[in-house]
Formats: sequence, C-alpha cells, structure tokens
Amino acid sequence: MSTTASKADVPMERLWSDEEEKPGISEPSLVVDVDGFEGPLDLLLHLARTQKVDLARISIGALVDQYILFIEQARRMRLELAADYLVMAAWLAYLKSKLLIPKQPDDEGESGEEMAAVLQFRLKRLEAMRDAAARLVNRNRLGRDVFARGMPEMVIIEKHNEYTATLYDLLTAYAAQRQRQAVSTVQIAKRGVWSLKQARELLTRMIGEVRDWTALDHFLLRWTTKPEQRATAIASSFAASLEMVRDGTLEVRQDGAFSPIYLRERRSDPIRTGEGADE
Amino acid sequence: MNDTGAKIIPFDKEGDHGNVVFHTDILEAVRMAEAIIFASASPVSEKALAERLPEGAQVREVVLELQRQYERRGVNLVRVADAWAFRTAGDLAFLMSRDAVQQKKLSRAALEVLSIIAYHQPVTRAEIEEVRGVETSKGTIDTLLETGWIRMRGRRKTPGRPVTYGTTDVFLDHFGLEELRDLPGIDELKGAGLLSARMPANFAIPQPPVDHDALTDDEDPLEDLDLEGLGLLTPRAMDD
Amino acid sequence: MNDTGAKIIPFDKEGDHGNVVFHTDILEAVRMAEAIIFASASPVSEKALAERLPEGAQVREVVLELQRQYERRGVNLVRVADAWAFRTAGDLAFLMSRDAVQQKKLSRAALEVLSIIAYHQPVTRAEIEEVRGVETSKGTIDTLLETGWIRMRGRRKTPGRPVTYGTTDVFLDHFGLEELRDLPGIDELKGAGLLSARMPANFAIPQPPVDHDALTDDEDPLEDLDLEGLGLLTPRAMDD
Repeated sequence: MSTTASKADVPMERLWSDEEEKPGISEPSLVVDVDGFEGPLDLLLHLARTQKVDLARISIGALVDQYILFIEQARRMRLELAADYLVMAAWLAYLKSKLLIPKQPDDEGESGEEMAAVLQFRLKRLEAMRDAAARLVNRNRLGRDVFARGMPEMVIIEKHNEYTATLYDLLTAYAAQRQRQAVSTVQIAKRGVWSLKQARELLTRMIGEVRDWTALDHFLLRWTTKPEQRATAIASSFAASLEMVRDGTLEVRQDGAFSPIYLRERRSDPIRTGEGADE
Repeated sequence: MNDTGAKIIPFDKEGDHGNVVFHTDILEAVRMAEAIIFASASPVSEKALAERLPEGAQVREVVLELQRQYERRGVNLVRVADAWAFRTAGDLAFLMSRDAVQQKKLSRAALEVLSIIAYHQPVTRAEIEEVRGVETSKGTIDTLLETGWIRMRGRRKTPGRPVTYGTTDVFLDHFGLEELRDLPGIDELKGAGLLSARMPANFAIPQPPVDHDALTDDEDPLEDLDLEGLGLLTPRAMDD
Repeated sequence: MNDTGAKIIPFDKEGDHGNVVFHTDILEAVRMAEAIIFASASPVSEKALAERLPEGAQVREVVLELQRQYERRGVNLVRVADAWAFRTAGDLAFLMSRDAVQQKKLSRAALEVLSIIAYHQPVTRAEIEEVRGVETSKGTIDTLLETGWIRMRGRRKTPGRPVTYGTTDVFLDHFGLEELRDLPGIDELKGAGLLSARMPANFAIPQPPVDHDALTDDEDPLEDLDLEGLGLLTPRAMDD
C-alpha cells in the first residue's frame, strides 16, 4: 500500500503529498491531519483509493475499518474532530454491524448491503465530479489560453436598456445594506452536547436520508461524545427525538424495555414529483 | 481544435469554388457578420445579428459559412450557446499565454461545487451538499456568483421552494463549450447514473465477501504505519 | 452546414497563390501574427511581433501577407503609425454606429434602492429611507424609473397618501426571474454567502408578493390627476 501510486491518479490533490517527504523523522506524538479533507466523504474516498481497485470493487468492510481506525487514532490523541467526521463514524459502525448480522425477517430496515451500495454510489459520484472538475479546468480557457478581441469596437446591446446590472449586483446590494443596518452582535453559544436532531441533519447530508428503521442512537452516543458527557448526551438526544416526533418529522419505535430505539423519517403523504401539485 | 498538420492558406484556396458564383447577397452578409462579430469582445447572439444583417439573410447559414472560412486561421469563430464570437485558435495557446491575465485561483472546494452545478443543474444548495457530503463553506457560492459563471436559475417546485443554481453563457465562453451537452464526459456520467440525486435502481449492489472482514487478495492489513505513510497522521514537528 | 454547391469565398479568389506554394513556416507565422494582433489591446509594432514570432520570420513579409488576406474582408488590417491593428472595413462603418449607446452601470445607491423596492414592494419613499438609513435623492428614483425597472404602483392609504413603488415585468425579464417569489430568501442569501450567517434573530426579509400587479388592501390606484400632480403628465392645454 504505497502512497506514490495513489498520488499519480489524483492530479488535483496536492494536499497530503506535501508531507510525504519527511516521514517519521522523529518519534513524537502524532497529529491527525484532517485539514486537507473536504469532509468525511472526501476522507473515505481517499481511503478507498488506497485500496487501489475500482470503486465498484472496494471492500466496504475494510474501508469502514480504515475509517474507524483513523477516527480512533484521533480520539486517542484527544484531537477535536468536526462533528461530521464523528457522525460518519457512527453511521459506518452501524453499517458494519448490519453487514455482520444476517437480515432478520422482522427487520424492516435497509439491509447492510443496500446501505453499502448507497455509500458506494456516493463515493463514485463524488469522484466523478472531482474528475470532471479537473477536466474542466484543464480545457483551453478564455483569458488564459484563448483570447477575445483585444480592442473591441463596440458593444452589442441586446436588450436596448441603457443601464446594466446583474442579479448578483442586486442581491449583493440588498444583503450588504440590510446587514449594515442590522445590529449584528449575536454570539452563538458553543454547544457542549449536540442533539440527535443535529446528528440527523448531518447524516442526511452525508449519507442521504434515514429512510428506514435505524437503531443509530447508541452508535451516535459512542462516537460523538466524550465518556463524561454520555449521560447528558443520552438525555438531550432522547428529548430531541421526542420533539421531532411531536413535530411529525420522526417516528420512534422500541420493541421492549432496554432494547435499541429505532428511528426513521416520518413519511408524509407521498410527494408527487411533478409540478407543485402538493399545496 | 484540429491538429491535422497541414496548416493552410488564407481564407481559401480558390480551387474548390473558383467557378461557383455565390450570390453576392450572401457574400456581403458574411462580410457584415464578420465585421459585427469581430468588433465585439463578447459573443453576439444570432438574434442581434439578424437585426443588423440585410432583411431576409439566413443568419445561421451566413454564420456557418463564416465559421468555415475561419476554420484553420489564427482566429476562429466559435459558438457560445446561441451566440458567436471570434477567439484565438486553441493550438496557439502557447503563443498567447503571455497575455494571460492573472486569474483568481479557485479553491478545490469551489471547483468541485462548480462542476456539480454544471453537471447537475438545476441544482439546489442542499443537493450540492449531499453530493459532497459536507457543508459548503461561506463564500464558495459567493465567489462563483462573482465570477459570473453561475447564477440563481429559479426555484425548485417542491415544498420550501429552494433556489436552484445553474451555469451561465459566460461559463460556456470561458471554458470553450458550445453548449452544456459538450461538458466533458457528460454522456458517460449520465449513462452510469452518476448525475442523479438518488442511487439509480440499476446501480450495481456490491457483493460483499462472505467473510467481509477477511482481506481480499489484493489487500494488505492496515497498520498504524500505513496511516502515517498516507500523511493522515503526520509526525509532529519537535518544536511546536 | 449545407453543402449545396461549393462554398465560395469572397475575398481571396484572385488566385495569386492558388499555384504558389507558400512555405509552411510563413503560413504558420501569419496565423500567429493574426492571433497576436487580434488579442492585443493596442496596435502591435513590428518589433513586438518579431519578439513573438518564430525566429527568423520575416515580420514585414508576414504582416503584408496578412494584410493582403484581409484586404476585402469585413475587417481589415491597418497600419497605425508603425504598428498594426484590425479595424472594421470602412464601408461597413454604418453597422457600427448603430449601437454606439454606452451602457451605464447603475450606481450603488440606485442598486440599493432598486433592491429594496424589489423585496419590500409596495414601498414608499419614506419606507425605503427607513431601511437604508439614509435619504434617497430624487435623482436616484428618477434614474430607476427611467430604466423601466420600477414604476409607481399606487398610493398608500395613510395620511399624506404617499406613492408606492414596485417593480415591472421589464425588471423580471432583465434579471432573469420568472416571478418575484424567485428572489432568494434569507436562508438562501446566507447559503450563498451574501448575508452573514450570524444575523440577529429578529432579522427578516419580506416575501415579495406573488402577483406583483395587484394592489394590496392598503393601496389606492394611481389616477391621472396624481400623475399630473407629480409632473409626469403635462397639464392639458386649455384650448385644445
């Protein structure tokens, strides 16, 4: 698993290659360098690439292990990791547990394989977009490789309006002045513990929706809080989930005392995808 | 750009049409279109051309003829959406680079967002974030709006009516694309289902190995050392 | 492109080099000179050309050949002092004069007022000033009325019956909006990085009306008399 090979097919990313030249000069404690990554999906994609196989053939199990090892290292070193990374760890741990246990007949949720497929799809899509960006910037570009007339003799006026302004100009002007006028001295207190609702929002962004019954809570707790905060985290998560149930955005199920709490997004009446027929 | 070695003579060797008489009207219209487009730094729409060319001129035909005449010259006539512009030939980039204006370099994140907008448009901010799996930092979209490459297109007709983003003709012009269909690799991406918001039904579900913890033949076990080697764990400098 | 009969070419048919084989080097140098002069913001001297053309190129010869090629086209290569530039052919100058109108950028004050009218309509001048915190000059509103992007909608049913302003269809058209509700809301302005994420909790942005033509309950229609009073309609002559 050498790094040089993975570097070659990643032209846009010089982020971690910089550090390569000086491996292990001295002994000291390690730093987890998470700065070079654009979020957990990006980190996962990078790890997947080190498997040096087509994304369609990566081993999700190995990938999960790599990721979790990475996070554990970081935690052992008591580094502050952004919540995104921790929530992803929780989800991956959950995914792994699903992959290990054969699907139970009464388990209505997505199977581990389905979840893994979604993850794989998202990694592939992200990689595709990244490659597309590289191809785009390497095209002949106006003002760099290809040029327009240097001494234009006229401007063709299409709309016969003497004045010009773009929507961007307009919005900038509006936002800037409203901001100027507003008293903007709001301090947002840093949360010590974050709610299940927050976790859910992060998950949705990273993984897609929690469409089916999911017993995420204890994974979230394990990964996202320090041991001493666990009690408060349980309390606030649970409170948050009840609140979401009351708002009608979440459903909760527990099969017996002390058994896992299952959550899923509450399906509103199916939304038709056509023209806004859902008023 | 075509790169068939044979560089050619000026506007036309006369051989092929020495005898054919083109209707003078067309010839004159071609000259006029040439003058108008040449005079403008930004692309001139076919509509604007139609207003200026003699009545009855077939704008499309005129412009295509003009494009043909400039095909192998140092300056080419290119199409940008429904407008036309003269641009220096792509193969002369090496010669022109010295005129290049220093352009603001886009961050990797901004480039990624730009390509997602280009390939997935119309796309909402939430959808962009879903593709990238990370919140778009403040200023990224702002910067892209400022370049004039992206714009707010409208609103999605779903609850909440989120604003959708798309690219502009300035984007096409900048990257030398006639239209969005010319985005590199777009057909393959679409075919592979990678431009959809949801995983398409036909997307292959991976067959997990029977023992998914067992390493496959081409895998090595992971050790701390690997992570270090990957630069994920970097040795801390002594003196900081 | 249609292929009815060979395309002709206008300008180069005299055939002096139908037979002559130009050395490829010269032809390539002509292409380069063409691109350089085209892209340059000022006329290019032969000395400057010599620096960029391949070594050994006969600059004068190259330029004269280029000039010859453009001789009868819509654009000509002309000498300005001892430098070279492309110019629209003299006989086509009439095409250029047509739209010599200079486009003006709206002043910042005008943009601000315009944006307030867009978001807060129907809105009176006093209300605009309240949002901006500064007085709005009459000239600013006049400029905006002149653009055709705003209009007087009616009168507010309050003491003094102040005129209310709103936007027009021309406004929507110019800014590429289908309807007023397409203007981004607070979350989207934040998301795009245009508005700080840390705005006070009570900060709000009004939702523009769905139908921007309909008068609201607290508006009266404008009447001819009103317009007259505002000096926009000239009083009818008595003996008419």
